[in-house]
Formats: sequence, structure tokens, C-alpha cells
Amino acid sequence: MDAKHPLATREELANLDFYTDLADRYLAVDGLEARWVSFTRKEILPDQETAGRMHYLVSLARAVEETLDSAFRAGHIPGTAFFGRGNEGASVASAMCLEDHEWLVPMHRNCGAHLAKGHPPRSIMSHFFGRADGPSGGRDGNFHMGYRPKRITQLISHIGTMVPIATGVAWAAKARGKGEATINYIGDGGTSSGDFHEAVNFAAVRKLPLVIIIDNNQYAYKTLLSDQYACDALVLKAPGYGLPGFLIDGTNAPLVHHVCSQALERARAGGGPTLIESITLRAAGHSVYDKFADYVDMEHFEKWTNERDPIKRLDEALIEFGVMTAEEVAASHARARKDAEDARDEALKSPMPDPAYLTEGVFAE
Amino acid sequence: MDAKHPLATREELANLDFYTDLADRYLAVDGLEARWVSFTRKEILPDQETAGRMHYLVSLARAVEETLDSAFRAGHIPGTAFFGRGNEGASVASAMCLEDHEWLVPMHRNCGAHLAKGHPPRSIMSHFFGRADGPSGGRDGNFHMGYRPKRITQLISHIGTMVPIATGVAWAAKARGKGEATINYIGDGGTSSGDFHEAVNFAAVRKLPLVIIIDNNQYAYKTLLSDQYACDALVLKAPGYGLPGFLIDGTNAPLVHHVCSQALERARAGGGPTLIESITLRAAGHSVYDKFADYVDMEHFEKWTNERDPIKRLDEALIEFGVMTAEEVAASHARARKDAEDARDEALKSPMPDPAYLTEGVFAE
Amino acid sequence: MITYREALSEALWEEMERDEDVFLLGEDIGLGGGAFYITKGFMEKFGRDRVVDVPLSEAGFTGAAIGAALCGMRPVVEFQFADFVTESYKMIVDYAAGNHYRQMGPVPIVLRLPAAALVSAGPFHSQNPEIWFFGTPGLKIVAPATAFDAKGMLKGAIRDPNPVIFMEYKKFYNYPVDELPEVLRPEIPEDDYTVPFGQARTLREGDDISLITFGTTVLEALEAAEVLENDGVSVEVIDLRTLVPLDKAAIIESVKKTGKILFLHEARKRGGVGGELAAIVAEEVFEYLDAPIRRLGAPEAHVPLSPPLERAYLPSTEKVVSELRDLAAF
Amino acid sequence: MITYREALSEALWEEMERDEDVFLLGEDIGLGGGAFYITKGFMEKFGRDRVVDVPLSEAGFTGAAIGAALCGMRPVVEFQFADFVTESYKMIVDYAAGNHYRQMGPVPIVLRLPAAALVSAGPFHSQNPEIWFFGTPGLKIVAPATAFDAKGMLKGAIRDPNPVIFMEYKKFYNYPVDELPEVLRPEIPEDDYTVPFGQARTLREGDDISLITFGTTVLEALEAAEVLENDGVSVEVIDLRTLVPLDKAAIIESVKKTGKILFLHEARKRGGVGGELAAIVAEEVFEYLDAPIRRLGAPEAHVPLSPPLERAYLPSTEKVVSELRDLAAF
Ligand SMILES: Cc1ncc(C[n+]2csc(CCOP(=O)(O)OP(=O)(O)O)c2C)c(N)n1
Ligand SMILES: Cc1ncc(C[n+]2csc(CCOP(=O)(O)OP(=O)(O)O)c2C)c(N)n1
Ligand SMILES: [Mg+2]
Ligand SMILES: [Mg+2]
Repeated sequence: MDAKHPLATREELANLDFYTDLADRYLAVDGLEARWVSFTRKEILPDQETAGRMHYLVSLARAVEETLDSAFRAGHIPGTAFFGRGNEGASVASAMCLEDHEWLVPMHRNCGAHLAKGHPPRSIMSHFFGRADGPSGGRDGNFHMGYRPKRITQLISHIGTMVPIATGVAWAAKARGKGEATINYIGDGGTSSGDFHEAVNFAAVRKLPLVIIIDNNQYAYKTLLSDQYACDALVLKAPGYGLPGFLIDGTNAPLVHHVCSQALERARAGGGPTLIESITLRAAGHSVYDKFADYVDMEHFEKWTNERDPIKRLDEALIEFGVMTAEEVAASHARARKDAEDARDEALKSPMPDPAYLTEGVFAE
Repeated sequence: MDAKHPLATREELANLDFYTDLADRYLAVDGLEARWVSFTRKEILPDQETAGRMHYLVSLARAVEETLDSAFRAGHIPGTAFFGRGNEGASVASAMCLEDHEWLVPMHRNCGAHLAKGHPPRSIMSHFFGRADGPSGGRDGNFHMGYRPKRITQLISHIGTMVPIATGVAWAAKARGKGEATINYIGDGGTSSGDFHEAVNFAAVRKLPLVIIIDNNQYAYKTLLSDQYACDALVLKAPGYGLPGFLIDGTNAPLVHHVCSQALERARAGGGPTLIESITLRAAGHSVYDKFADYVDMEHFEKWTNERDPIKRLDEALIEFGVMTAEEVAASHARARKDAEDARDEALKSPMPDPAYLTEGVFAE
Repeated sequence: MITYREALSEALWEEMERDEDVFLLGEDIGLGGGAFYITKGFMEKFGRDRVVDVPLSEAGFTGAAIGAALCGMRPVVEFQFADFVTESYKMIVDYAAGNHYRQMGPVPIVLRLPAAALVSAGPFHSQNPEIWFFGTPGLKIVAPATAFDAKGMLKGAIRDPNPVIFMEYKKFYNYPVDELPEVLRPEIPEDDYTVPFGQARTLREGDDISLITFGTTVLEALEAAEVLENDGVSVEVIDLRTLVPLDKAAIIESVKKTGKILFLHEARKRGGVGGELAAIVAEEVFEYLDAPIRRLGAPEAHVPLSPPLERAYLPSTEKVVSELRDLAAF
Repeated sequence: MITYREALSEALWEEMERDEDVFLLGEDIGLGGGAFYITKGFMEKFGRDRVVDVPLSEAGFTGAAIGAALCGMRPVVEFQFADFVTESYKMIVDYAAGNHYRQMGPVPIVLRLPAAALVSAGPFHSQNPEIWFFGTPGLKIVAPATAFDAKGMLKGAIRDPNPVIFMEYKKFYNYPVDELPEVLRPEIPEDDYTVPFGQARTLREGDDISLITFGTTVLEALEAAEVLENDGVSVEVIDLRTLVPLDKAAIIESVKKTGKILFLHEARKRGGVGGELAAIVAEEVFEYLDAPIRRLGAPEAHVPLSPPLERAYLPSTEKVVSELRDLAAF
């Protein structure tokens, strides 16, 4: 046995505690072998330029969603809104690994991934505000957004659907033989859907260039993990598809970047899909309407949001290891905030859609 | 490590050969541990009475299907017909383990399970012949049969569907608290369906008293296993649901009985579901219309049908270990053949359905 | 008076008390009390084995409900939104609908579908599901528009031995009772009652035009009839209440009286159930018609989210009035 | 002359040769050449990455097709039987149908659905899928009844930027060409051609009654018209060919001429597309009608398997004749 990467024991898996067990190691599953891979926070740090971009983007994700949240309370968002608070680090750090010409297949808590892939905050704001110049022209809203100029698909509400869609996107990349890879996210709840299963299996059989990230944020709306699945960790599904899997702390953005870029390299090189379970906490209600204190263990919630906030953790790591100064970090936050608010102000000036076009575009010409 | 039950190695799993590897051992998967359990043919033999019943029932399954096959060629079966040739041993030996008041949720190659659960050959014949006195009154036919007096559900064509249905049947048993268990089958192809996944997950989360048997007969119509899944064995899906799993030679009827009765005991005692992968070979075409020589490896086919015929194997084992004499075996075959043919003759006298009732029974009163 | 939402809760609660075989399956209905809090407090009372928080798997849990129903239980499935029933399509259309016809026993399941538009809920939380099921024999389809019907029909659905597509209207859940037109708030009996299926209800009598509707558009229908009264035109408004079984007699009686008919529903006109209704009238009482049959439903688009589009999409009182005036002028 | 099945094979083959982005997904279509051998020999020619034997997972592979289409590819999905499309329902109705309307790009996919009754195929291999999709905007629905249409419409579907529900009729696959009525075997051009959608075809001109149909029942329609000719009644038979887009003008023109109309389809009458067609006529050309609108479809039952039941279930020439005679007598 490789001493650096010891096999995980049955007991460890059966008593897995996301909070402590993933602090300084991650789990790599391959066939029926699960190994613990240790890391130091320093060794996984990206280079300075990447780190700077990452920092700005996670700050932007937080700022955009906070701005949207207050815009909702001010009555600017028709319908409802879902946010990815707590997931900014994993979203940004994974999607950053994609090349411009590669496709992203995001879900409803991946605002950070949209931003990292290049979806402009201005467009996101217009979309949430139901404006004519948003990417759906006001026909849809909330997190149901895509952005074709940057190769981001739109999700529909039906959870699970996007995993099969992602296999098709990856299929196209493979068929055209340009060595492109795709990232797709799915929630812990979403793994229970038949679509997840059908798609992961198809991706595995056809060795598609696809990285599937399970955003396990410990809740599916008001349903507990223990009512959602009975395995010790979702990553244990990987061997059943013949795929490699990783179980990682998704609040550690550099770690997500480290593991994802390897998985993407493997996909681009023809090695097939990887399943990554990224543990975070949904650090807010399910939607802006959700009274989550009714069903969430608030002690657990406080602990995670205080100590495992992906942005605070990134701030600290970058400063501690001298990648950015405290001033640079503050400036990055300030810039993000301003960019989000400018985008909001601009979007609020956009026109609402004209009902004259209500029935146009049902068919493509 | 338990020397009697050594852990399976990665290499063994990656190079799994159903034919040789399962000859005198089976695989027991629990969490990330896969152990080989060795057995001798003698030690797994059921008691004499059970063995006698088993022998008659596998013979009957073969005889009923062969009789149906010639009835089809004689023009007595409207539509098409699917048979479970090669699967009689696994079907009978598993369903035999059910009590009379327990439910069976069979698939399209489980004629043996129908018979073991008590579905009379006469009723099966009427069903295939489209007669008024068949269990669906001629509204359906072929393998789409159930038999409520003996608690056998009807399958619909849509493969995968029956696994969720089985979870509901098991739910009812659990809710009513009588310690009843349910058996459900699904094909290797069927494991690719989303339904399989949703249902196995639900069964695991709720610890339902359900035994799910994957009838891996090495083909799904004309699709090869390698185009169906990419894991080394389907039983490796069990850990991803938090379930125990077994990989067994399904042509060895006593072994199937041995493993299934334990799984059912566990289910009845509240231990939850078990996933069993039973390896057989579909020893005929997909349906009576299928030209299977076009796509089947005939050398492999010959080898299996000659050496792994479940009936021949049972005959031999029972005689070799003195459970039945050669004469008793021959008599059992003869009785089965006669019973099947009598059932056919009777059914051919049954009336066809009266079109006057075409639209009756759409709703229950 | 209780709200429509409370009526649904009461029906479920009373039926669960009455019959141990009744149990509930759905996403977030236990610990969380459901997206619309219809089962709030149920898990505490009935336990997690009768109020089942299921994994995110509509086909799977609909199938489980069917399986339990085959064994004589009475599962009630809550879909979080009617839209998600498309995930379970084959379970309903292929399995549940035909099982009794295939002589394999009754399938007493209720599928509760929170349906239709609310406010800017967008293309995936606003759909009217009736057309997905309307053409399949063996499914009852009901559409309560009042709290009285919601309670009585849900009880009736639970006791019915057939699969029932139970559309409930999110718009009505918390609709303030005192803002409803009088006719839409019938007294709810203290005692147990059920509403029989297949009996339309005349919300307003009239002689000149028959306005036949169901679901959310009972509101627009009544308002429009009021407007027409000021024009001196007497409009009869009928709430069909259930689509399968259909109260054909009520439609035919009314059209025999008025000679003019408008079918109205929130769902799209093209391919909506109004087509079947119009066809029935054209086939069976053609000779009584004094004007072309009219239908009003949403236009040819997916339900858009942004307010100006959504407003333009939904059938409004103005649109109903305009159709009625056209008919009156014919 | 080639068969309907050969026409489909040719269309696929030629389109795959023409455009590298065209590829096929389906169960058993590669190694096995498909349940009906429509892609026999394709894998050898185009390889296993363009003729893809998929795992048993309709929702999954339909979703994969949509994803590839979003990236500009042209997937053609074969369902082994039309009935199994219920497994992919939400992928089609919720995702594919609305993507372009939501301004997220076109979804050029073709869903090939081997539809309708053959002989004793029973409730799960005999269904007519059009009603499942007819009410959803954004889906084209086509129903070729001849080899000429099968080839030209499949090519057209593949080149169309929208999702196309392509119904193909198992009954016609191997129908002996020389047993078909002359009008159902138009010459198939040597050269590349497509059949434009939305253009009905008059199979037989007539003045007394319009008989509007599509799909398998073109056969019964033509036979019945023949019988009526002996009665001295002249029946116009129109094959709609596509349901979306619909050639409304052709229906309206014909009914203006004849004043009497019968809609005929193999699918059940109640909830069938005949309802929408009848409603359109009742709305738009009411004043031209000389008789009630009639519809003929299957009765209220699931497709039964046993021959006496199946015969009673399917619309037959006798039933068409009887409807036509009723209309003629009106
Ligand atoms: C098919 C389907 N069923 C139900 C819903 C309603 N719903 C929206 S989000 C959600 C929970 C999703 O949980 P998870 O996948 O863990 O994602 P999270 O919201 O936690 O990020 C549910 C049940 C849906 N959108 N789609
Ligand atoms: C949802 C669905 N898709 C396709 C089919 C057509 N079909 C019937 S049997 C079969 C293969 C099933 O393979 P498997 O599950 O391995 O069972 P086997 O026939 O080998 O016993 C297929 C594709 C079907 N019945 N249902
Ligand atoms: Mg979650
Ligand atoms: Mg198989």
C-alpha cells in the first residue's frame, strides 16, 4: 500500500464526516479502491495570475448574488430567485478550468461558473429582471439561463435533465475530435434522478470528455441527505459506472481547481469522464422564499458558514501564502462589488419585453 | 483477511470472465469490499423435497416454453413471444423462496418464476393464445402477464418500469408489517434505465424488504454488454446505493436458491434490500422473430448452451449426489412435458374474447 | 371559511385518519411540510412512514405509489409542481391507466398536481397538465376551482379505485376568501362529504351565450359575464369541475338553450381540451347552434416569465369579454 | 419501386453521406441494424460513432441527442417503438420544444417513432403518439403515408432546424408495393428531394363529402371512398401528411366545396387530433357546413392484443363507409 495514499477503511467511510474528514485530504475512488490523498493548502495553490482571477470571480459571484438578493427585496425580480451562496468557490474554480471554446452545462447554484465562463453580470441581471435584452428576452428568468456566446447551456427546471444534455454536448465535442471537454453540475438531490444514472452510464460507456461535479450541499430543498441516499458517500457510485471518482471539500477553491483541471486534462486526452463529489453547504434558503430555519440544523449551519465560507477561506489562504496582499484582496472585493452594482444599474434601465413578440420564435427558421 | 473469503483483486474484477470465475465461487460485495465465497456443489443442495420441486419446476418452465414455441410456429400465438431459455434455473430457484402470500414482480424471461409462484400453465397458455379466459382476457398477451390470485404483478413493455413498481409492492408489505418480502427481476439492459436507479435508491433509503435480481444474460436484444455498461460487473453498483450485492452463476439453480433464500430472510427481518447479479446466457433469440445468429458469437453460445444449461446441470447434480435417481429425473421431465402439453390442449379449446366487451373495464367501479 | 389550501390539508388529514392505507409521497412534504405547506404538521402526527419525503425521482416514486396501490394501499402523490409530472409520464399513461383494463386490478392512486400560472413562475412552473393525460383512457382528471370542491374532490379521489389526476390551482391556494365572488365560496360542511365526479356546476344562469370553463378561468368567466350583463347580454357560466368524467349533458343542455358557446381555459387553445369539447358540440348538437363555436385559451407560446409577456399570454377578462361580444353580435 | 422501409433507409444513408453532422442513436441499430432493419449495414459503413447502439435509456439518449443538437449536430433518434417515447417525455416537451422560444438556440433533432398497430402487437407496441405532443408549441409532427413521403420528409426533417416528431408506420414498412393503391405509390425521384411540411395531398377529388385523414387510415379512406362511389356519392380524400404545421387551408377549401366533413384517424377518437381539426372547422367555416362534423377514431380502450378485440378496436373500411353513408344521408 502506498503510505502517502492509504486505503480508506470501511469504518472511515461508514462514519464519514464531511466537516473533519475532508479538511486536509480528499478521497480518490478507483474501482473498489478508495484512497485518501493528503495535501497541504500551500501545494495546491494556483499560480499568481490564476489566483487573482479566481479571487475576483468568487468575489463577483457573491456580489452578483447579493445584489440580486437585494434587488429581489426591492421588487425588481419577477417570480423567485435561487442562489449559490456557499458554492461560489467550487463553481468558479471548476469552470475556470474550461477553455473558451469548451462548453459549460451549469445548474441553479452555479452563478460563479457562469461568471468564470464569461457570462457578463450585465446579462445575468437583465435575465433576472425579466428584461428584453436578457439572454432569454424575458421568456424565462431566475437561474434558468444560458449564454450561447460563451457556450453555456440553459437549464430547465426539471432536475436531472441537464446530465443527459451534457453527455450530448460532450458527444459533439468528441465527434468533432478537437479534444474539448465539458463540465456539468448536479445536486445531491439530482443524483437520485434517473437522468443522472442514464447519462453517467452513457458517458462512461462512450468515454465522453465530461467532468460531472456533484454539488453536494447537504440539502435538496427541505430533504435531508439521509432521505436522499443510503450510500456512505455519493462518490461510491463511481465504481458502479466504471469511472474514477473524487470526494473533495468544495469550500476549498484551490483544491477544486487542482482536482478539476486534472480531470479535464484526462477528459481532453481521451481518458473519459470523472465523477467529482464536492461538499459544500447551501449557505442560504433553497430560494428567496424559503424559511430554512424551520428544517435546517442551525448549529451546523452557523459552524459551516463561519468556518467554511469559501471566500473567506480563499482570502486567508492567498494572504497567508503571499499570493495576494490584504490590500489586493480588499481591492478585488471592492471591484467585484462595483461591477455587480454597475451591472444592476444598467440592467434596470433596460426595457421590458414587448408583448407584440409574444408568439415569435416558437420555431427556428 | 478471512482466508476462506479472500478479497477480490482489482485485476480479477477488471478481467472478470463469467464462465470460469463463477464456476465454484461467488462474489459478495459489501461497501468497498468484494469477497470471493467458495462453495462445493454438494453443500448448496437444497433438501430432498425442495430439490424435487425445483427439478419439476425447471423442467416445467422449459416444457411450457418449448410448447409455446411450437404453438407459435403452428400459428396459435397472435403477435410475438419472448422466452427465458437458459434462465429457468435462476427464475425457479429464486421465486421458489417466496412464501405464498409474498409478491413476485417478474420480467419477460421469468416464466419459471411464474410457475414457481403458482401461475398455472393453463393460464399462461390461454394468455399467450389471446383467449378470453387468460389472465388479461386477451387484452394483452405474450410475456405481459400477471396473476393476481398468486400475487404476481403484470409487467408492461417499458423496461425499467417494474423496479419502481416492485418498491411500492415492498412498501405495502413493510407498511402492513407482516414481514413479507418481494422479488423483482431486471435485465442487464434494464439496469441502464433511470427507473432501475430511482427504485434501487428508494428501496435502499427506506430499507424495503426487496430482493432485486439482475438477470444478466449477456445480451439486451442485439446490444452487447460492452455497449450497455462500463463497470467490471453490475454488482459493483451495490455500494453506490449502500446495499450488499452478490454476483452468482445463475445457471446453478441450487446456488441461486442458497443465495436468494438468505437475501429474503434478511429482507423479512428488516435488513433491507439485496442486489443479486445472476449470470446466465440468453439461450435463444430475443424473440421468436429474432435472427440472433447475425450478432451473437456462436462459439460462445454453443459452449454455454452445452455446458451451462441449467436443467442439465441440475439433473446431473441431483443424480450425482443421490438426491434423485436417474429414473426419478426422467419421470419429472416427462410429467412436466405432459402437464405443459395438457395445458396447451385445454387452452386451445378456450374461446376467443368477445368484441362486445371491448370497451368494458377501462375504469374500476 | 377556509382557504383552498386549507381545504386540501383538511381532506388529506381526515382521509389519513379515516383509513390507515392512505399515505403520502412527495418531495419535501414531511420535514418541510411541502413547497406550499399543505402537509405542514403531518409528519409529526402520522410519522415518516405515512408522510414520505422521497428522493428526487418522480418516475420512481410514482411507480412506488402504483405498486403500493396494486396491493390495496391508497397512495397520494404530491408533485412539487404539475410541470414535473412529465418525468413520470409512462408510469401514468402506460402503467396506471391501463392496468384495470388489462384485468390486473385497480390502481387507486391520486396524483396531486399544483397547476397553472401563479405570478411570473415561468415556463416550468406554470403549465396546465390536462392535455398530457386527456386522451388516455382510464385516467380521471379533476379540476376543483373552489375550496368546497378541493376538499370534497380530494376525498373523492382518494376513495376512487382509479388513478386520478388531481389538478390543484396554486393561484387559489391562498386566495383571500373574502375577495372571491360569492358563488366561488360555497359553505364547507362540518361533516364528511365528497364531491361526485362528472357533475358540472352552473355558476351563473344565462340565456344568450354559454361560457364553459374550469380551473383558474372561472374568475375571468364570472367577471366577463358581469360585463356582458351591462351590455344586456345574459351569459351562462358553467364550471365543468371534472374533465374525465365529463358532464356532456350539462354542456349540451346549455347550448340547446343559448345556441352560442364559448369554451375557455387557461391552457393553450391549440391542442387544448376545448378542441374536444367543441368537436362534441359540433357533432351532437350542430342543429342548435346559432353561431360558430368559439374557443379561448392561451396563444401559441410557452408560458413566458416576464410580466408584460405573461399578462399577454394568459386569458384575461378583457379577452373573454371581447369573445363574448363577438358571439353576441353574431 | 422501393418499400416504405427502404425509403427510410435511403433517406438516412444519403443524409449521412451528405452531412457529417448527421448521426444516429438508438437501441440495437448498429450491430443489429435495428428492430426493423432500417439501419442494416449502416455501422459497417459509417462506424460505431455515427450509428450508436445506446444503453437502454430513452430519456438519457434523447437528452444526449438534444445536447449534441445544441452544438450544431443533427442527431436522428430511433425509438424501437413509438410507445417508448413516453420515457423521454420531458426531454421533448419541456426541453427541446421550448429551447428556441427561450432564445437558447435551435434544436435540430429528429425522433423516429415506429407507430400504430401492426398485428396483435398489443397495448405497448401499437400506440399512436401524436396526441402526446400535439398541444406543445415548437414541435413539428409529421406522418408520412407513402414511400415517397417517408423519404422526402425524413430528409426534410433532418435538415429542419426544429425538433421533429417523425411518425413512421410499421404497417407500411414492408407493405408490398404492388398491393398499394396507385395513388399511394408516387414515383421516387433519382435525385435528392425533400417534401415540404404543411402541404396536404388530395388523394382523390370529390364533391359531396370531405374525408380528411393521415397515417395508416389512408388505406381505409381510399377503400371507403371507392365504396361510396358505387353509392353515387363523391368523396374527397385528403392526406394531411403533417399535423404541425397543419395545412388548414386544404381542409377549409375542401369543406367549402363539400359542406360535409369526416375526420378519420387510427388513434382514439376522444382526445385525438380530430377534435382540434373539428373545432377549427366549427370556428372558421361554420357557415359552410351542411351537416354535423363527424370524427372517426378508435373507441375508448387501450389497444388490445387478441385478434377479435384488435379488429373491433381499429377503424375499418366498414366503419368509415358507415360514417360516410350517414353523412351522405344527412
Ligand atoms: C424533476 C424535478 N422535481 C422537483 C423539482 C423541485 N426542486 C427544485 S430544486 C429541488 C432540490 C434540488 O436539490 P439538489 O439537487 O440537491 O440541488 P440544490 O438545490 O441543493 O443545489 C427540488 C426538489 C425540480 N426542479 N425538478
Ligand atoms: C423502455 C424500453 N425501451 C426499449 C424496449 C425494447 N426492448 C425490449 S426487450 C429489450 C432488451 C432488454 O434487455 P435486458 O434488460 O437485458 O433483458 P433481456 O431481454 O436480455 O432479458 C429492449 C431494448 C422496451 N421494451 N422498453
Ligand atoms: Mg443539494
Ligand atoms: Mg439481457
